[in-house]
Amino acid sequence: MNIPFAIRTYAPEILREALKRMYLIRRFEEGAEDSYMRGLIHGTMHLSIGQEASAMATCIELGDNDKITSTHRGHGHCIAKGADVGRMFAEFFGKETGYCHGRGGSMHIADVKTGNLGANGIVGGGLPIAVGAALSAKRLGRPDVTVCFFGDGANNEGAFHESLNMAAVWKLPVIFVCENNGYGMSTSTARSTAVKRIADRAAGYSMPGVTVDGNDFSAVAEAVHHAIARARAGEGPSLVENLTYRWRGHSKSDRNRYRTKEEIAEWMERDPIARFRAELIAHGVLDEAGANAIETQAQAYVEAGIEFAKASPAPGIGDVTRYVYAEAQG
Amino acid sequence: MNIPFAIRTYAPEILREALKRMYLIRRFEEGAEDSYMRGLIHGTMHLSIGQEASAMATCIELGDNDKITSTHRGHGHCIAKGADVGRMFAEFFGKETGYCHGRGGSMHIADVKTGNLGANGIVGGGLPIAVGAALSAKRLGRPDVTVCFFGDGANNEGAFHESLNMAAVWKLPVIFVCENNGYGMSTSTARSTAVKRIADRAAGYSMPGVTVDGNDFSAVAEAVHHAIARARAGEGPSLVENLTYRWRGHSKSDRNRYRTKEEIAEWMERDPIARFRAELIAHGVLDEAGANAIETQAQAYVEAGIEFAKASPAPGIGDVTRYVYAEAQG
Amino acid sequence: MNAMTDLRLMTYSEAIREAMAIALEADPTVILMGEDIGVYGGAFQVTLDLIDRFGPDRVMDTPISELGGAGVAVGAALTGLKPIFEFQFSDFAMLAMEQIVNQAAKLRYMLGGEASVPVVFRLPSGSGTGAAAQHSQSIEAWFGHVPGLKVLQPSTPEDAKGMLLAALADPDPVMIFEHKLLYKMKGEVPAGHYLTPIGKAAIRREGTDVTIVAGSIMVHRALEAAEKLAAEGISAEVIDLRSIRPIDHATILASVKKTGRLMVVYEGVKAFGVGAEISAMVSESEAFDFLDAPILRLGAADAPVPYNPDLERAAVPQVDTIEAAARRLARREV
Amino acid sequence: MNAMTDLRLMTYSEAIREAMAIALEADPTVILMGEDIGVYGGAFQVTLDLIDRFGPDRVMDTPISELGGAGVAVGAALTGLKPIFEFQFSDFAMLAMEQIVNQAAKLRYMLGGEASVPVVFRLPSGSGTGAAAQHSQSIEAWFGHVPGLKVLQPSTPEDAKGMLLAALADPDPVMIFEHKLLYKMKGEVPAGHYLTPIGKAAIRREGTDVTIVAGSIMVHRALEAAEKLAAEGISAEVIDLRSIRPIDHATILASVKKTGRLMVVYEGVKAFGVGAEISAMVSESEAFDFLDAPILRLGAADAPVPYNPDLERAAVPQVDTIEAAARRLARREV
Ligand SMILES: Cc1ncc(C[n+]2csc(CCOP(=O)(O)OP(=O)(O)O)c2C)c(N)n1
Ligand SMILES: Cc1ncc(C[n+]2csc(CCOP(=O)(O)OP(=O)(O)O)c2C)c(N)n1
Ligand SMILES: [Mg+2]
Ligand SMILES: [Mg+2]
Repeated sequence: MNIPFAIRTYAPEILREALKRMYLIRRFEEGAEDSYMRGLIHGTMHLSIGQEASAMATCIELGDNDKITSTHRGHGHCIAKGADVGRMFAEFFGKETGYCHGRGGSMHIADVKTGNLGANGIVGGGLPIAVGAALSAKRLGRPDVTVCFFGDGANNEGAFHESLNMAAVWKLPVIFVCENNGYGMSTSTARSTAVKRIADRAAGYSMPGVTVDGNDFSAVAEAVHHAIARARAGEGPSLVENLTYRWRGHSKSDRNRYRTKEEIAEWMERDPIARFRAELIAHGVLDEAGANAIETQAQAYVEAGIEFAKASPAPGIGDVTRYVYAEAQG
Repeated sequence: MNIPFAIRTYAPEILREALKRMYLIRRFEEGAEDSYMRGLIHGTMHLSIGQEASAMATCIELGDNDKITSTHRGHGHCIAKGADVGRMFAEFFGKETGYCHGRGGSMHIADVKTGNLGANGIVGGGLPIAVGAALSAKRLGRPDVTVCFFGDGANNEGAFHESLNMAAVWKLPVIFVCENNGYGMSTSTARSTAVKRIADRAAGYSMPGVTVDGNDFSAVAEAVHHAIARARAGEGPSLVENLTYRWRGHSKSDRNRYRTKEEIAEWMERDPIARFRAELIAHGVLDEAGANAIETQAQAYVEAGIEFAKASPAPGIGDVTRYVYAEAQG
Repeated sequence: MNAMTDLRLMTYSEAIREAMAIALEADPTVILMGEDIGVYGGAFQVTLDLIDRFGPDRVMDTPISELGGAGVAVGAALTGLKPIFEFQFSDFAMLAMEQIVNQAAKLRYMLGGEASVPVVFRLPSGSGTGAAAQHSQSIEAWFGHVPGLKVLQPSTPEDAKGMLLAALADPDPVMIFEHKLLYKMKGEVPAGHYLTPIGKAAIRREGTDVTIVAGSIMVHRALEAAEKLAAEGISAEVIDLRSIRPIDHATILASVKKTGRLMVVYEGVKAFGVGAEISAMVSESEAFDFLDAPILRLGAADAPVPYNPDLERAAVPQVDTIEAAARRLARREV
Repeated sequence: MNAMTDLRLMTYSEAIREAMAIALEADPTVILMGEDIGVYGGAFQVTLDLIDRFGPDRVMDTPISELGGAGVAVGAALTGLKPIFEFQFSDFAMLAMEQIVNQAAKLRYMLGGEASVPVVFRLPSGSGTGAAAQHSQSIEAWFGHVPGLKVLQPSTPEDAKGMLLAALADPDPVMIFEHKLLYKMKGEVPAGHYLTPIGKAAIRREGTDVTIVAGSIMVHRALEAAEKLAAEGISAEVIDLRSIRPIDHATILASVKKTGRLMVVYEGVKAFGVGAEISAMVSESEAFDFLDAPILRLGAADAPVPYNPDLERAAVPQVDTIEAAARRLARREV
C-alpha cells in the first residue's frame, strides 16, 4: 500500500493533533455560526468550513517563530497555527479577553504570540506584509519562514504581483499559499482570472508553482513541506495552490445565486476532515474510538470557549481610543 | 535577399514618413534639451533618444481613431502618433498654444485629436486607462485598437498585473508595448524584475508575448502588426517587448552611476534611425539625397516649432483655476 | 419637481437602482462596473437584478482589482463611455487613490481642457454594521481636498436618485458616498428623470437658535435631536450639506447669520474632517461677526472604527450626543 | 540641546542623511527602503552615498512597486525591523494608501494593542520644481485625518534630523513630509543623536498683533513677510507647526489669546487643508472669545499644480501674498 506523505513524515501525535485542530476549526465555525444566529456575534463573518485541510496541512510544520498572514476567511488559519478558541470566541463576542481586546472581531483575528500576524479585511492586504515578515527573518538572521494565505480572488490584486516579484528578487523565505475555492465572492476564477491555474503565474516570478488537491491533507502537506525546505535553505519563495471549496456562502449576505446545489453537494462529499480521519485510521495512526474521542474533545473545547467568552467582560465604553497609539512608556 | 517585414508591408511613402518622424523625434528632443539648457524650459524631462524605432514602428499602422497611452518618456510616442512639434514645444515652454495650454508640460504631453491620450507622470498610470479605452472601442462597436506604452520599470507595478488580467479576461483590443531599456531609473531589470524576459509574463495572462530587438524597425513593426490584427479580430490583447536603450540619463538629475560608458557607447552604435535609414536605402525606398532631404526637413520643422513656441503667448496669470472643471455650457 | 402623484415610497437603494436603470435605458454609453455587481447584486444589493435587465456587457463584474478597475473606468470615460464604478466599500478606494486623484481628477487640467472624464464612483461607506476598522470608514473629507472632483453625500432616497442622475449628466468625475445604514431607509421618490443640483445644500428643518450642518445619516440623527430640543424650546435649523465639493457656502452662511451658532455633525474622524472645512469657511467669512459662540464639531472619535458594538456606537455621533452638544451650544455653555 | 560648539552648518538633506547614518550605525534593525535610494542616491540625493557605507542589505532599492514596497516595510516593522521607507515623491503615496492607512495606521488598534508598526515614511513633497500636477502635491492634510499615524513637517535642517530620529524612536508609524525646495537650505545642526519632540510647535518669531501658523517652507515665507511687516509696525508672531498629527493646540491657542488674530499658511489646497483644522480647532476652543477678526487661511489655489512657472508660483502662497493678507488681518480689513 502506498503510504501518504503525511503519514510517512510526521509522528502519530502530530497527526492526531492535526486532526484535532481540523475538528476544532469545523466546530468552532459551527459554533460561531450558531452564536451569530443567536445574536451573540454582530457584523459578518466568512466561514472556511470545507477548507480545513488547506489550513491545517499548510501549518503542520510551522513553529511559533514562523509567521503566517491570514485573510478575511481566517478562523481556520488561526486555529491551525495554535490559537485558543476561547480567546477567539471572546473576540467574536467583542470582549476584552479576546485576541484583539474586542477591537478587531472575526475579520482581524490574530494571535501574534503563535505567529499569526492577523486576518485582514482587505483582500490582498496580507501579501506584502508577509514579504516584510520574511525580510525581517532574513535580515535578522533567523531561520523562520512566513506563510502567506490568500484566495483566488486576491490573486488579481496588484499586491499579489508586487509581492511575489519582490519576494523572488530578494529570495525571501516566504510561501504563498493560494486557497483556490473557485470563487471570489460570486465571481468564478474563469470570469476573473486570465489563467487556468493560479500556480501557473509563479513562472512570471521565476518561482516554483504547484497546484494540489486542497482537500487532500497529504498533498498539501507535501507541497508546503518542499516550499518550506526551499525557503529555509535560502532559495527563495514558492507558490502553492490548494484547490478547495467553501461549503457556506461567502458571508452572511450571500444569496448563492452563482453556483448550483449540485456543485455544493458534490464538494461536500469530498469532506477533507472525513478523508484525513479515514486515512489516519487506515494507516493505524488511531482507531475509530480514538477519532471519536478527538472529535468529542474538540466539541468540548468549543463549548468551553463559548462559555469563557460569554463570561468575559466587555471593554470599557470610555476606552474607544485605547490602543490607537502605544501607551506612554515608563 | 531577405526583404524585411516593413519594406514588404508598407508603401514607400509611409516608410519615408516613418523615417521623417524618427528624425523629428531625435531633433525635437535635441532641441528640447538645448532649450532646457538655455532656460526656456523648466522642470525636468525624460528623453527617449535611442528609442525612436520602438515609438515609430509601433505606431506605423495606427490611425487617428486608434489610441495610445504614453509614459513620462513620451515625446517619441507623441510625434510618432502624429503630433505637431510646434505645439509640443509651445507646451514645453509653458504657452497657451501648447497641447495642454501650458498646464501639463513634458510629463503630460498629449494630443487627443491624433489619439494620444497622454503621457503620464505616474509610472504604470496609463496601463488601466489603455484598457478602458479598449473597452470603449469594444462596447461602442468601433474597430479601434489601443496601444499602451510602458517601461520595464512599470512592469513591476500592480497596475500592470491588474490591467493585463482584465484585458485578457474581457478580450479587449489592446496591445501592451513594453519599452525595455534595461533600467527603471537606476535599477536594472535584473535587480527589479524576477523574470528574464518581461514578455514571459504574458503567459500568466494567457496572452501572446514576444520579445523583439526594439532598435530594429521591422522587427517591432512585425510584432505589433500581428498584435493589432489579433486585437482587431476580437481575439484579445498581446504583449510586445521592445529591447532598446536610452542614450541620455534618466532625467536631468541623473549622475549615471549605474551603468558604464562602454555600455552606452555600445548601444549608440546600434542607432535605430541610422539602421532604418540604411535599410530603406538598401531596398530602394529612397536614396542618400532623399534621406538627407528628410533629415533636413525634420530639422527645419523643429526650428520652426521652437520659433512658434517662443512667439506664443503665455497663459494669463489669473487663469490658474481654468480647466479644473468643464466650463459651464450654454 | 414632479406632481405628488408621481411620488412613490421606495428605499434609498431602490432609488439608486432606479437611477441606474433609467440611465442604462436612456444612454447606451452608460455602463456599470464593480465587484460582484452582477448575479450577486452587489455587496449591498444595490444593483440587484440589473444584470438580468441589461446583460453582462453593461453590468460588468470586475476582478478584485480596485486600482485597475477604477483606471479602466477612467480610460473608458475618457473615450466615450460613462461608467458608474462601484467600490464595494469606500475603504477600498484607498487602493485606487492614484487613479481617482492623480488621473481622473487632474486629466482635464493637465491636458488643458482637451479631455473630459465623466466617471461616477459610488462608495458605500460609514460605520454601524459591525464590520470593524477596514470596512467602516468615512473618508469623504479627503476628496473635498481634491480639485477636479465633485463629492456628494445623499441623505434621502430622493436625493440618492437625483444626485446619481446629476452626476451622470456632469462632464467631470463625481464621487457619491452612500451610507450603508441608509440603504433600507424609505422615502418618497419622484418618478422618471430628474436632477438634484450638485453643490446645493438643503434646509431640512428651519430654526432660529442654532444651525446644525450635517451630512448623510447624520442629517437624520440631527433632525431627531432637533425634534427633542424643540420640546425644550430650543429651535435648531438643520442643514443637509449634500455636497462636500463644492460646498454650498451661501446657504450655510445665511443660516449662521440668523442663528449666530454653528455646529457641524459628521461621521468621519473629527480632526481634518468635513466639520473643519465648514468651521473654517464660516470663520473667515462675513458671518464671523455674527457668531455668538464657538463653533462645535461633532465627528468620530480619534480611533479606527472598533468592532465591539458598544464601542462602535460610542465612536460616532448619535442622537443623544448631538442633542447634548446642541443644547450646550444654544445655552452658550461652551 | 548640545553646546554651540557642536553645531555645524549643513543642508536639510545632509541633516536627514546624517540622521539615517546615525540610526543605521546604532541600530542593526534599521533599514532603508525605496526606489533608487542606492547608487542613484535617491531622486533628491538624500540617501546619496549611504549604500557605500552600509551596503545593499541595509539600503535597499525596491522595484517600482509602491503598494508592495510600503507593505513590505509594514510587515518588516511588525516583525522586528525599523524600516525607513522613502516615497520618491509624496504623490506616489497614493498608490500605497491602503498599506499606510488601512494597515500601518490601524494594526495596533485592530489587534488590541498586541502589535506595533514602527515604520517611518519619508515623503518629498511640494511644488516649485516645474514638475506639474502629479509630482508637486502637498497631501499631508489627508494623513492628519488618520488616527494611528503621526505626521511631521520639518522646516529646518535641525528639525529634519531631530524629527527623523524621533520618528525612529517612536513605536508607531510616522510620516515625514520633507519639502523639495528645502533640501538645499542650510542651517545649524547639532551633532550626534537628539530628538525633536513630536507634537510640539515652535515659535519662530514672537509678535503681538497677529499669529501666523505655517508649516514646512511656508514658515520661511511667513518669516520673511513678518520681517517686512515689522517695518510698518505690524508685529507678527510666526509659529512653525512642525507636527500635523498630533497638533500642538496649547502653543497655538496661547498665541491667539495674545494676538486675537490668526492666519494659517500652507501649501496644500486651501479647502480641507491644514488651515481648516487649525481654524476649526481655535474656533471651538476657549480662544474663540479672544478672536478680534475672522481667521484667514492661505492655501493653494483650487487647482492641480500647473506646469507653467508663473502659474505654478501663483498657485501657492508666496511672501507677498502672505504679507498682504497679514496686513489686511492686522488692520481688520477682512
Ligand atoms: C480590497 C478589497 N476588495 C474587495 C473586498 C470585498 N471582498 C471580501 S472577500 C472577497 C472575495 C475574496 O475572494 P478570495 O480571495 O477568493 O477569498 P475567499 O473569500 O474565496 O476565501 C471580496 C471581494 C475586500 N475585502 N477588499
Ligand atoms: C508611481 C511612480 N513611481 C515612481 C516614479 C518615479 N519614476 C519616474 S520614471 C521612473 C523609472 C521608470 O522606469 P521605466 O518604466 O523602465 O521607464 P523608463 O524611464 O526606463 O523609460 C521612476 C522610478 C513615478 N513617476 N511614478
Ligand atoms: Mg476564493
Ligand atoms: Mg526602463
